[in-house]
Amino acid sequence: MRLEKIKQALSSLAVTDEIEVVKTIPAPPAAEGEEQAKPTEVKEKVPQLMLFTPDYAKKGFHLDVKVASADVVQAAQLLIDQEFFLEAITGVDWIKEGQIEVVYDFNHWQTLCRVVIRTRTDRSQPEVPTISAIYSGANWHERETHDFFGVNFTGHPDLSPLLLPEDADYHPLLKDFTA
Amino acid sequence: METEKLQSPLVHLAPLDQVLAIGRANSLWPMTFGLACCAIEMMAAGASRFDLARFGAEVFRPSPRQCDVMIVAGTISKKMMPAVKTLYDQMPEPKWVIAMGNCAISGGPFSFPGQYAIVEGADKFLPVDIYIPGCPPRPEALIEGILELEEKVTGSRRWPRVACG
Amino acid sequence: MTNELIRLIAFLVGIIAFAAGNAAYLVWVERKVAGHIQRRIGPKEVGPYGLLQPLADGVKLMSKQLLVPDGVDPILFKVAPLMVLVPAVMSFVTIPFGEHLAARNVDLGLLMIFAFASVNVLGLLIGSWGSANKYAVMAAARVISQNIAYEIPMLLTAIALVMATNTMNLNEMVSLQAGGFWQWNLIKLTFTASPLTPIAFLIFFTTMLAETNRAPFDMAEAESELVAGSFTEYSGMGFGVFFMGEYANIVIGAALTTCLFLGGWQSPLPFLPNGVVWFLIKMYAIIFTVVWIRWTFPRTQFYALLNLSWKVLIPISLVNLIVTAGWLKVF
Amino acid sequence: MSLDVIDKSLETFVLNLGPQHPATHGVLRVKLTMDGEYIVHAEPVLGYIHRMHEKMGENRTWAQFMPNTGRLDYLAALSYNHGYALAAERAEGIEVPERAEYIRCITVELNRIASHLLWFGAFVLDLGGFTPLLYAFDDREQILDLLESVTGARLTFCYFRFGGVYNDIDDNFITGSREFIKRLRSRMPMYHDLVSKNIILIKRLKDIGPISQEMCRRYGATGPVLRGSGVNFDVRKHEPYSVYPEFDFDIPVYTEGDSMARYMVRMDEMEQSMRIIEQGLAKLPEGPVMAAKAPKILKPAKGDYYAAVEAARGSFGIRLVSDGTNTPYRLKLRSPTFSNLSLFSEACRGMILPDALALMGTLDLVIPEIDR
Repeated sequence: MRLEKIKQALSSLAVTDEIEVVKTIPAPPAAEGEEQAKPTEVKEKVPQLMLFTPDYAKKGFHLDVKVASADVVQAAQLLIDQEFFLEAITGVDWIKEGQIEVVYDFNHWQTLCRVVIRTRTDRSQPEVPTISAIYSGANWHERETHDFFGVNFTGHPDLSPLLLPEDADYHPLLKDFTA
Repeated sequence: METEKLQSPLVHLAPLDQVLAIGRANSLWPMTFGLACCAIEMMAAGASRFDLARFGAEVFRPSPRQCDVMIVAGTISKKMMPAVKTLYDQMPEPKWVIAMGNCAISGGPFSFPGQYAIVEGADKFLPVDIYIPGCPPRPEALIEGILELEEKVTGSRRWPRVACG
Repeated sequence: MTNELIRLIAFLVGIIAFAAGNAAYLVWVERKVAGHIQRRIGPKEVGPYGLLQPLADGVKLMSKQLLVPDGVDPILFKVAPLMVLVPAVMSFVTIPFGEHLAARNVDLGLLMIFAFASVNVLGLLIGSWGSANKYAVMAAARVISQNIAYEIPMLLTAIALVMATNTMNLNEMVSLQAGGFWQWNLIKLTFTASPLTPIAFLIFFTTMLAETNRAPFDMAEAESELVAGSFTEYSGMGFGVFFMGEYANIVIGAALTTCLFLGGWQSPLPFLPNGVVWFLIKMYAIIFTVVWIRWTFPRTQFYALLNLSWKVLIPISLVNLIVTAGWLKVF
Repeated sequence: MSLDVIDKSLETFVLNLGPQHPATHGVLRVKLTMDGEYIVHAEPVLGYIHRMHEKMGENRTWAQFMPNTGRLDYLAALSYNHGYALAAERAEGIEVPERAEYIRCITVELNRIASHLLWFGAFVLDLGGFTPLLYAFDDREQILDLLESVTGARLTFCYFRFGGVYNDIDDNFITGSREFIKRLRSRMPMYHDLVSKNIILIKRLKDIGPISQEMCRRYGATGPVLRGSGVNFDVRKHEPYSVYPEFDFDIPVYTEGDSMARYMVRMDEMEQSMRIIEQGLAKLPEGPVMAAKAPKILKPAKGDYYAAVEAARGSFGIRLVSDGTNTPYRLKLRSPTFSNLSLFSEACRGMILPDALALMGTLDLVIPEIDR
């Protein structure tokens, strides 16, 4: 029931991406690999609403929504109205597509419903608006993601390094980082 | 020219040194300075079963001014290294360092190509006297380390050395 | 005149030896008792039953490098440990160990001890302020307010006692308690002076604990909050002298409690001979309870400590004073 | 949280609850801006024991990362093994035999009791009581003997494998744990008399460091910190995994939200864990402890997977992103104390130092797990 409510609420924010069905040669660079790509030879771009409900037993979460990086704050506001709490913010460096993906995990106290909000930003200039105004816990998560990936969370009160030494300017978890 | 015959010295300082060494060896006050998992084993060594108090070493002094042994128990990260160095400098002179656990000896499980955060081994910036291998070393190993340190200070070993292996 | 001088010098040497010996071996008692309370053995390897442990600690502390960190006020830093030890040793002078074993039979013996008791707090303040360490300064602020708060109930209970026995001379006070243990002030006064005397005894014991910064009131060396409190910057013998001062103060407190309430060197039963043995037995019993309390109770919160004194101990000791005065007035 | 504007009329000084401090139990530095004894602003500074487990995860095979999970939170290491094993099994779809699931639950609960015992000792040590630590250590040694006989390690376990456990438990482990439970049950009243009913301690914990539910939601606090503020959220019940649904145990929840509530939650949790162990030992089925067809080299399908487990300090989550090869592409460890500590600077504003340390003690911090 809560899953439906939140799914309905977030559907307005979901981004429609062209889904590249083919696994082999993604001709247009903008296309993005589908999770369970069907190895057909044909490659065509299918506009797909990036809002899935994978089966929990296999993936571990109930709702997976891809959102444009500008709408992250709005999504967070929607989620806190429905009393979700922020579990973690993860950065993933897709170096092949030249993108950094920021993944927000939300969960709920009463009913088991883990919502994952994804957003992608360009790898050379990663910009994502901060949600620390809504979820104060996100302050540290965002500082840590900034430490490791260099994602610049606009509007964040204090983006100084959290886990790395104060004068650290390197971002260790990027794939092209050498010690 | 022939060796000149020395009179036997009036004041024998060696015995005094020996007394001081025995005094220091039998009351090594470690500093409460646990970094990671080895700190728990250090606390277990101070607890009831593997009692460090038997050797007079159970007074864990929090302030570096009053302790003699710095037991580096855990991984030293690059951010922590200056703090460890200042702690070592603040300790008054007859002081010793025990590197407890693989992380303090050589970075242990966390040293691999491409690591950026830890100092591989306490002996990179501290004069280490005793190395206690293990991840984490058992409390008995820490007590053996303390006995080893006592032997290093006084030159004579308190308990017979157990022939291991 | 000379044998008086010799007697005094002999007593002085005896007192200093007693204070130093006590300081050393109370450390051993504390570590052994703490060990057995905590199901472990305590020092055992150094000499038989670890008896040489205090010697080893002493030798090590003396041979440590005496560190006077820069940015520290050198005069205050050096004077402070002595200001804690010397008053404690000085106040041994008037304590009547035995019938004739009192160094100076001073008429205002009790007043002198209380005067010295307030000086050692000054020593802690100077030590903490001198060592220019934030933790020490915080500890100094705490120690001052704690000692002020706990000196008043101590004095009030002592005044009530002095009113009942109308003598300040400890020797006389102890001789007044001759006869069996029912003659001791603790019991005699409950019937003759004020029924609140057992409570006064407890108040006196608690304030003595607080005066010497022990057990639940150890604000000076709040180990887990203020690193090492006032002693943070002291190394080697500086810290050793502070330690000796603290233990000397405990011995003074215990000795005072025995003289005032438990009839110093009086034997509990009339036919047993009096003697210094009884004094020592009672004193070490109280010291054992002090050590026992330290290893069982957690530390009180700072403001609860002050409230305890201002709102609880002082009113009760005032009531005790008034009741004693009224009682003496009537009878 | 940045240093919000403090009016300069307040004479404040900055005190470093430095990396080496007896009350931080590790290398956490808290920059306290103090006005006398009162804390105006507290800012925890982390990273002093940052050992980059996540970077190591990215150039090790799936199985090689298991020892790292034992060194994250070394007081309740088995829950972290369990979390990682669960995530990988969920990604690969490995079936874990019944007996292995029971052994997993029993050893995790034993480890939880050991972690709560050490927390209890260290917490009362922060408040100035030295003796309870030694009693708690004494009991903890019994558990460590039991776990060492099965797993081989005392602290940093690496006992679980994908598809089961490494070593089967034998009879003297079973009799040993039953005896231990009988002994601990007889000692719990002593702990309560010595500490919970001690007037000094009650005065130090009652209404100290209140944490509201709303603050817990904004910071994402989980575990005993959350259950101390009245929210019945425990991953074992909320998101049942392994064989926890078969055990009947209840979740202690206290509504006051102060340090005393969080303290009592952990003390009651020890009792619940003992109940689980007893039921687990009673219903222990026969059979293999390792899945028959567990793959030697794990190669989960592309995509990302999330698994959450109830560790001693809260909900420990692992997000695995795999690109089909035998090394993880990205491995995120969601550490419960990271979120629990993030609410410290807001919770301890205006408190005096000893109370702030009591509050930090009830948050039950293990610093290497925060810094990862």
